[in-house]
Amino acid sequence: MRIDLNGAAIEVAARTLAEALSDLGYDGALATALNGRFVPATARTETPLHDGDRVEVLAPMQGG
Amino acid sequence: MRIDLNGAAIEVAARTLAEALSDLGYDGALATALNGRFVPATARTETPLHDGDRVEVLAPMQGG
Amino acid sequence: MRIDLNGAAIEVAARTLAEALSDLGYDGALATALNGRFVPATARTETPLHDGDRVEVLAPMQGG
Amino acid sequence: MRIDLNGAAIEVAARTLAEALSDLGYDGALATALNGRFVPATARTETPLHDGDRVEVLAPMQGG
Amino acid sequence: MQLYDIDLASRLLLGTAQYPSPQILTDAIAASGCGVITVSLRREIAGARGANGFWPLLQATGARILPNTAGCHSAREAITTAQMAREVFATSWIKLEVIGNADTLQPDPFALVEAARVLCADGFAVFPYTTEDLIVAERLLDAGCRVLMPWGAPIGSGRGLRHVDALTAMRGHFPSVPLIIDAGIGAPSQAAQAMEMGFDAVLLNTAVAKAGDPVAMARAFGQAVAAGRLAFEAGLMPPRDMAAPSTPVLGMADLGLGGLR
Amino acid sequence: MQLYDIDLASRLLLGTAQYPSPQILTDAIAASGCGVITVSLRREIAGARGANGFWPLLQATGARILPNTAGCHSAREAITTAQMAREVFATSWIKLEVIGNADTLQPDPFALVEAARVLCADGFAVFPYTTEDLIVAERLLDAGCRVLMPWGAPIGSGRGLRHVDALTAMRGHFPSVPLIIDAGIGAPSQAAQAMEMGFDAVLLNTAVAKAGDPVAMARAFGQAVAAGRLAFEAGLMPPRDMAAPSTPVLGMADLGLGGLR
Amino acid sequence: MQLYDIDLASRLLLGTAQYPSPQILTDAIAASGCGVITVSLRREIAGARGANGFWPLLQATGARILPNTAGCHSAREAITTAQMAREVFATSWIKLEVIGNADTLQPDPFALVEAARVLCADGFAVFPYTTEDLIVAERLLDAGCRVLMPWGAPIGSGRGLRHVDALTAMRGHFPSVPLIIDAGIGAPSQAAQAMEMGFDAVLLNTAVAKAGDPVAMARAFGQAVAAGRLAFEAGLMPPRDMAAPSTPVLGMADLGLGGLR
Amino acid sequence: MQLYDIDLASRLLLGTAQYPSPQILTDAIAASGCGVITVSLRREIAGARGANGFWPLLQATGARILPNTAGCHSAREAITTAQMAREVFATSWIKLEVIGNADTLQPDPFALVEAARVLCADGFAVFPYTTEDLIVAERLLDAGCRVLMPWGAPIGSGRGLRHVDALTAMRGHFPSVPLIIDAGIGAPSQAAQAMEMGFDAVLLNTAVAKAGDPVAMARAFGQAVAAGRLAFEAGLMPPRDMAAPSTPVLGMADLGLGGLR
Repeated sequence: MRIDLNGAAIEVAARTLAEALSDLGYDGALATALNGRFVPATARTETPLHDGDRVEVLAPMQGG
Repeated sequence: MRIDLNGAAIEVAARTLAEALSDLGYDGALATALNGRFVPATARTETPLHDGDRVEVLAPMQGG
Repeated sequence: MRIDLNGAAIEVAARTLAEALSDLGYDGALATALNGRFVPATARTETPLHDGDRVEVLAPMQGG
Repeated sequence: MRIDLNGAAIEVAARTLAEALSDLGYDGALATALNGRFVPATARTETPLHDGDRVEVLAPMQGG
Repeated sequence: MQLYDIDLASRLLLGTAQYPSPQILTDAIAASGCGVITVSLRREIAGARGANGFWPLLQATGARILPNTAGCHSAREAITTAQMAREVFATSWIKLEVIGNADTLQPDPFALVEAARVLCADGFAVFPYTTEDLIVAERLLDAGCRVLMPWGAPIGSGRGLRHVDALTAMRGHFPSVPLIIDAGIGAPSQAAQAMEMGFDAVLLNTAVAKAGDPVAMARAFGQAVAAGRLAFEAGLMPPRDMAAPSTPVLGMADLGLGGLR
Repeated sequence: MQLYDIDLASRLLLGTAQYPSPQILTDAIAASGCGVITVSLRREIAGARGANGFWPLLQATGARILPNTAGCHSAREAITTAQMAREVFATSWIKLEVIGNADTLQPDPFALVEAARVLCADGFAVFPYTTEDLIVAERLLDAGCRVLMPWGAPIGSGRGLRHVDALTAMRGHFPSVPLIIDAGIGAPSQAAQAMEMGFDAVLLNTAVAKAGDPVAMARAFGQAVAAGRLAFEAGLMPPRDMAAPSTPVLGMADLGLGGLR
Repeated sequence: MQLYDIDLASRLLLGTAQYPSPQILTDAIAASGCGVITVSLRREIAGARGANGFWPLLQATGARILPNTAGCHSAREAITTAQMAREVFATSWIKLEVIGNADTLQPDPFALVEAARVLCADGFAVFPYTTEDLIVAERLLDAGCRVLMPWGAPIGSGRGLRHVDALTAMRGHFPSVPLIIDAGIGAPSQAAQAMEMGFDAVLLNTAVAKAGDPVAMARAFGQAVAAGRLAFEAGLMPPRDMAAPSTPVLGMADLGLGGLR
Repeated sequence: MQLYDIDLASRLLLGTAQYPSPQILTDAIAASGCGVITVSLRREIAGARGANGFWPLLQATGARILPNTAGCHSAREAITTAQMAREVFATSWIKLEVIGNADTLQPDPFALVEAARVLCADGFAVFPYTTEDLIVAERLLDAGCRVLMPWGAPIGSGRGLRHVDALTAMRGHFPSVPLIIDAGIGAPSQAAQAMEMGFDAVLLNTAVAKAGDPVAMARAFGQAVAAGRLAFEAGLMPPRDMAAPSTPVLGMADLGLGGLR
């Protein structure tokens, strides 16, 4: 199915957010949001993905 | 009955706002409010007064 | 002889400042200085010129 | 004779500035002026006093 | 200048409070040439004549009336006051003042926007007294206001334009909204400055009423506002960091001691 | 206003340089209402007509002529230029400018005082362009000057009154000497401010000549100078740190939710 | 200084963006002596190492982490960003930034208060980036904020404290609320001024990161903040309008030409 | 920093007058880290010990002595005072102060230059207290001065740098002359600002002596002067008119309601 990952449309096979992250090779300090809502790390495995979902994967950055 | 007129408690016999104004000798350019709500001049005769009502009678004043 | 007129070296035959001005076609509202000193209009005819003299001829201008 | 010492008129017997200072019990870090002119310490013994002389005796002070 | 589709000849709006006498007040209004005057509502003692004597006096000036909600500290109070003013003064114009702080008399942006929304929906032509905050200004426009009145400085302080850069940004951000500097103006030069910055008008009171000679001061403000606007339209020279000779240097005489000799 | 025993109706003095055209210059002079215009002397090319055409034009304005010594960098040059100007312009008035620094065009206080002494002794009515330095000012008065012209900001910078506190001190220190703000004025509001501070007059050039519409700007300056003077005479309110309600609080309605009930 | 019950030795908070290199960043943090650094969240490219390399670097500094919601333009975005930051950075501290205008980067007071209410209720320790508006400040305190961060000037402008009088009023109005000047500080002297005014701390980034030598500038800011606080506690002399001799006049010599003779 | 070929570690010069006690004075000198202290001469009562007790105290501080001619109103007085000071304090250094106005305590440029010429010729190392006037400054350099001390504001006023633009021009005009801001500094932030502008040092007295805690304030000034110099050397960011995000916008999350769905 197609989802929007960090603003780019991609094709994923994963059924949950957790699967998608591991399929995509994400690891380390990350925070996730689905369709504009925060998804805690602990909830990723129970968070199903649907076609057209908007996923944000964020990591620590410099900030002012 | 006792009402609060412009911040001062007074005794009135009047049953309506209109009566109260005329009993008290008000005339000229005036605007009235009852318990914090505006009462148009046209509505004063149909506006009954109750014990403890808070009446404001305002007139034009200098302003900045 | 050679004199310096308003910053430019020129050859003049005139013997006095007054002659020089008329030879050069000056007229109208003018003020003159010779070698940095003011020469009144009335004194121009009695003001001899010498080789190397520095003559300024000034006229009214816009000013701030 | 009468001299003016630091703005006050006083009577002194001393003939020189040096004598006057010692008569008056001055010592320590001092600078002297006579009638508005500086008198070096080395010159005090040769500096005669005359009636009406104006003597300044100054010492170190706080300053900004 | 147009405010809520009304053409006005003068860009000065004048308050009517604190004058030494009614005569001086009316003379000052006339001398200022202003086309709009602000008024308010206050408690009327039964049978009193004072206020009802004051009102005809102002009507006689021919100036347009802009009632205010001065002293209101909540949206509710301001709304009711506006409704009462509309009836008494027979105008839908209202200077919306909702005070948020008793010391600075600064507006409460939250209550101000709330009251503006209600009043605009109710058909009022709202003149909101606000700060230079751009976001508050946008909310007021969203609420239906078609004029904004940013403060120059705290009411009655006479300190002029405290935040020139922020006001400049506000003017630039709302090029087509009538912006009136309200409050804080203490001297004609400050009123002229506001007009030179491109503000559409100036509203003031204390600086005239508390002047040594209020009538003369009113005239001075009228002239200064006109001068400032004229300068804005004429196009001011840009300030320069360095000096530049006004008198042309070209053709300067050499009167020094140099020369051929 | 009196300058060297001459009564002047306007407190604006206007420079004549840098205008787009002679017509605009004369129109600007008329629009400004100024009673004094400044001029200078420059080298005349033999047989030229330009300058001699310019001179009658200015004479026709009816304004009083104040020649300057613009561009002079020594007392000697300034003195000779003044003498030449007196003959050509047939006036003993001279705006004494002795430039000490080419970047800031600021006056050289030493050469200025020296030239002022010579010229005053020679019967000139000297208008010295100076700084806000009180001691230099006192020397100029000792030299015989009866008018002082402190700068507002560097010539042509249009930055207004840079050192308001020092200029305020100067005004206070010389209460009875005519003080004219010369140089640096860029906007009518700045001219009005100078007048409100009690200065006797303002002299400017670039701000008008370089305006988008010099004639309109000249009018604006005329109005602003008049407004500022009027305000000074009327007595300005003193600025306050705290806010103070212009609309009386006495008799405020209570439209809240309190009350007897 | 205590912020949300945490004792901090330094009154300087430092941003971590825009440094020439990670090494310079960590050196600057050390040189500044700051105890709090701000960070943010950004999109992570799958498999990237950059960011995850950056994070341990900051953890190693030992400074307390203050994540921000920089760039958020709505309460909703800011709230979600704060929740994500809390998980990643393992802290309930959040610098709440809700931008209302893209040009001035000024906060949206309405969205800011809304987001603050939600986040405070959710257990966050909110550090709101706000203006000097007292009423907005009161709403933020009502929402549960125990620290306020008024701007000095627009973010990254380096213009220092633009509205000194308004900030002074804010300090006076909230004597016991920790107030941190956030944004606009461009020079150590400006940071010292804020501290002298009694503000509790200063947060800055660009002035250090964009300095010619960021590490030296970080040290300078650390010293200036300490100096300003020390001066505030020591009690500054009040400014005087008139001059007053520092050297005592008493006992002045008379070296003039006067005297008995 | 080198002043008249003497290397100095600290860029702060401190006055010794007006302290609550000798102990506080010496503690303040130590806390400030200053390397130069100013002193003066006053009339000595015969047999008095006060002054002669004060002098060893200062000698013990190890700071270099800079005697002043405070209170002198003529070149003659200043010259004699300088000669007396040279003998007593055994130094050719002299802070040359010739007061021209009793209210503003501003220098008399004419007498100042005259005295400077005589003293420089007599072998003194002259530190002239002057204004920001460039031409006066040039005359002082011509007279032989190798250091200049422009005022920040009137002595003892504590108003900081009144004429920042003129002082900036002065710094730019004399890039290689040691310039020390003398007088008017009231707060460490102002001292830091002077150093950030590139001035070589700061001389102050009242701001420390009249502080609530002079010793702590002396320390604060020492830190602020060091911080300001460090910032000057590190290179300050240029102020910007517009805001610029410190946190990179690149990679911003989209947490709004948009998206594919």
